[in-house]
Amino acid sequence: MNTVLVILALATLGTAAVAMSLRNLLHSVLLLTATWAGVAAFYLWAGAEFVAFAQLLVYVGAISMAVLFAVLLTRHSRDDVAAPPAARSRGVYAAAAGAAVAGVLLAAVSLAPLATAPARAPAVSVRQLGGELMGAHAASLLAVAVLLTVALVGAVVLAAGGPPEKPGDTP
Amino acid sequence: MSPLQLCLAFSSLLFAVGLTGALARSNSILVLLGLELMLTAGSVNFIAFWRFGPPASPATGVVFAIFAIAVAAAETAVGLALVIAVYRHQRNIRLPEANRLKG
Amino acid sequence: MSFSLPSPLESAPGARVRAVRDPFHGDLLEVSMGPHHPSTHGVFRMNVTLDGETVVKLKPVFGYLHRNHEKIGENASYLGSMPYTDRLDYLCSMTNNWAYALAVERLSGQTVPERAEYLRVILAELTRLLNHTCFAGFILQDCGASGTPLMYAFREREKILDLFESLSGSRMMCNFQRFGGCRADATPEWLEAARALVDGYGAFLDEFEELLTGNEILMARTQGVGRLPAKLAVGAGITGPMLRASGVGYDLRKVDGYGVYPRLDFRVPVGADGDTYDRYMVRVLEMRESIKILRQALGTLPGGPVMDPKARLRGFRAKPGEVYSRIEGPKGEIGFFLISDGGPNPYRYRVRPPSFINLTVLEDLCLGHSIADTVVILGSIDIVLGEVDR
Amino acid sequence: MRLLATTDSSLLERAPVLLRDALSGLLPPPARWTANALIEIVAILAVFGTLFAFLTLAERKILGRVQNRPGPNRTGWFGLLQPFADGIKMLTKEDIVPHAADPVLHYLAPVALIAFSLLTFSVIPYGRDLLAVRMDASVLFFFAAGSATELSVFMAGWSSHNKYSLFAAMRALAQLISYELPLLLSVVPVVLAAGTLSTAGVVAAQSGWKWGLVPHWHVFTPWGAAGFAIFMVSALAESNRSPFDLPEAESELIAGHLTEYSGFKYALFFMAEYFGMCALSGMAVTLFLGGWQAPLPALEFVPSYAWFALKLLALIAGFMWVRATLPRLRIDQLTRLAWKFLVPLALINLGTAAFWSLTYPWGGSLQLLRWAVALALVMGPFLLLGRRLSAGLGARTYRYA
Repeated sequence: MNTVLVILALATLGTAAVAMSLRNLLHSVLLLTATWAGVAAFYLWAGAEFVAFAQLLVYVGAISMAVLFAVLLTRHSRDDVAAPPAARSRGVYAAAAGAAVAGVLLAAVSLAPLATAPARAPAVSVRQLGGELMGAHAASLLAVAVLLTVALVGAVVLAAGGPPEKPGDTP
Repeated sequence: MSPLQLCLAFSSLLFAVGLTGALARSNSILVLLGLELMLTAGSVNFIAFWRFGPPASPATGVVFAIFAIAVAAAETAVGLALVIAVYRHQRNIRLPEANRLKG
Repeated sequence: MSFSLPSPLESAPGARVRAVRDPFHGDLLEVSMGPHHPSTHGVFRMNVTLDGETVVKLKPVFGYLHRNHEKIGENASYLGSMPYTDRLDYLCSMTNNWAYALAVERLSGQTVPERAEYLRVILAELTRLLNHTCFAGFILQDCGASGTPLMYAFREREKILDLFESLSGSRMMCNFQRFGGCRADATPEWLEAARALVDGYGAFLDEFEELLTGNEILMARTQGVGRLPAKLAVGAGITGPMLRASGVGYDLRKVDGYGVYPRLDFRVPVGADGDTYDRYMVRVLEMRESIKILRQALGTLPGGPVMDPKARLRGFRAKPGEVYSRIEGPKGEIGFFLISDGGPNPYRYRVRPPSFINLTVLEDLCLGHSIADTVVILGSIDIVLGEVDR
Repeated sequence: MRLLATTDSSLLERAPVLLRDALSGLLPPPARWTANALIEIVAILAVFGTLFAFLTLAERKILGRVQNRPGPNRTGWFGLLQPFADGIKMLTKEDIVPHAADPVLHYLAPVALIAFSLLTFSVIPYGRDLLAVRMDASVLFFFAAGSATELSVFMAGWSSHNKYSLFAAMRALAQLISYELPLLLSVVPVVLAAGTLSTAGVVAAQSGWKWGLVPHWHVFTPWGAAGFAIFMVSALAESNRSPFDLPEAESELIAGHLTEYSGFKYALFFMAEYFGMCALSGMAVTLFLGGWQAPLPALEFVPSYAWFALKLLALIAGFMWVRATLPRLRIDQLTRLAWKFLVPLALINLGTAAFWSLTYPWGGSLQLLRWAVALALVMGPFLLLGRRLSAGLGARTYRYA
């Protein structure tokens, strides 16, 4: 069981790390899509079927598309998808910071007295989940719904609200 | 290592990769994607504790993960809109040059 | 502080480009559509500058099919040019023949027997049916209706081509008209077949129109797309159905009254908006008028010879002088300008091809529309590259 | 996976499962689970592979008949060997990769496309006992896997380094973002009514007959009919079929994202298009047309998978008919149709479905009221939004000079 997890984790981390260091922005995005798919596979492995499919639908189906759209909209020419790495010193600092955080977190994880795993995954059907969402978590569901709506409207306003156009400028 | 610790190690490393990417790159889309990875690492934790942690309500972890995904989606939408807005103003999306608050 | 992008096109001298701005005003992309593109109706190229999918500049490039037609006409005998005119607009060889024959007849003051005049009208109207049927099929194909209307149209076209073949021996390159009449006479069987075709054509048109004319997608694709204002149309010398779609009721069959058209009863449909839909509908309505003309002409076809007995074809020499003669071809005014110095071949031979002149407004029609509209607009102009490039 | 043949059904009904069990029974028990899974995968690949081959032929034949021509008829009887001839041709053609192309993405695009479109086949119940993967959230899985296919179209369009392909890539993205929403929203009422996200559960919810005559299929309710229509229109767009075939619009973009593909990679794209069409039609059958259920109680002796196949083929024939008839939309009209027409309709339809399930206990004359209100809720917005959508369009009258 752990072998599957390790393989999944390594594949996911590998794609993420490579994606973060590539020069070609489009390749980065597509590789990150693979990362997200890997995380979805992890959810599936953990038995959270619904979350896995939601992750797939939202990240692979929607967010990757939006990011690709943004990449295509923000370039000067056809071939302008290169994202040159920043200054070397910045990369070194970033790597150091990342390594430090990773070290602290890994140390904490390995030293923490964590409860042992239950024998089987807590079975949760979609029906139960729906009941939970509409019952105990109804308020947060509403809050998330409002947040999503506001974010969507805000995104449209931000992206589409260009400078005021001179009359007669448009055909 | 127990499976829970493995999962947590996985999420920590994912978080670190996202952090490194977000700090190292100057392209705002890549920075945004780094943040996204860090958020994903957070929801990996939710699922890990739900699966292997001390038993609580059976659906709590899943519900939290779903909320996290929804919030991440909202964050990306707004972030990308910002990227496009910045691009329209200064014709590139390099972060060091987007240091003015004035249009 | 407002921010605006300097467009390279706005500052270009003489640029008549309307600035098309969308919120995601990106960089311009140049696409060379053609010469090998499925919808350029031959070897034609459009250098399109696009902002997103919106056309901000369009430069037609042609000449890939240039065959030196006019220079050949100056070196060939008067009769020798006749088969060349077939190749101008290879869908409408009969009207090309007629326009050329008429020019030479006027130059030399020849007359044409009554029966030949009627036969010419019959063949010209059949050609109009043929051309407009193909047009209707092609433009729906350009709109993306995958082949069905085109195949329907081609079925009818074959029937007309069969008639041409049995009369002239060739389906498309008819080479049928001569100075002073027609090369051959129509047999009673041929006339019977023509009547049968004309009787059935109305039903075909009904079927064809039922297929797509009332379709909302077609209307959405064509209405308001590629509007040609009447003023621009007249100013650019646009003729034919394209001009009439813009609301100008100008038809040489009425204006010049050549042949026996004054004796026939028909109407000239006129559009109002001058958009692609009007250009399509005007042609469909013209087909219905052509059917009326054909019925009358086939009903009142007089007897007699089809060739002026005094006419001389071999060794023909025209009197010195010059002439411009034109007829209403299916695509517009097809005219021939000839200068004769009394020799066996014209001193100057010049064609006024309708598709070429109609094509000049392509950019004006396409600006501000999307790349998908460009294809439909080009289709609605109805060009044949043989005529454009000559 | 853990399929058990129900004992009360006919031998013909149980035949596929029995055959599988007989085959895997030859192996030792620990290997049986894997063997069963493999047999199911091979069966799906074989059935849909063959179906694909003959659907291409059927499409060409149907298009041919609609267009007054015979269609392929030279290879074998009635052209029945045409798909194999095409296959050999495709396999032997040179595989061209443009010099400037992004070779990795160019190679990956068809592979990813075919992989994702095959994934969707795993959750469709083909018959009473025929369902490869039983999952609680299989409807969600179907759309999650299906949404990734457009990513491959983008990859293909981008990597080809061709301007037409790039347009196709952008169009594919815009199309996906626009039509994913109505597609999913049209499914929500079904989930609401069936109370489950599993495909098997949705089919089970549609079992039975009213007065022993009218099946309880979702399509026979007002919201179901509307949902079915929205689903099918969105499915046309999702599978890039005419009149929504903008990414490969041949009269505008040559072949769009396929322009720079040849040989077997092209064949894979072609295959994926048909797989997508099959999968979406299969899902429509499952969600709205009662899945594998027979239309009349008296017809239940026919095996359930035959009913499924029949409905599937009918829907695919509909796809082909539409392709033979309609002109293509423009990209702005396409997105407008989605955002201003289908999405609002789908949202209202959700309300209609909620009303329908809330008024479930109404009986007698109230039943008539229920139908009237539901029909008004479906037809009213349809007419109003439709009128707004086609504002300014209409037949014209012409004057004569």
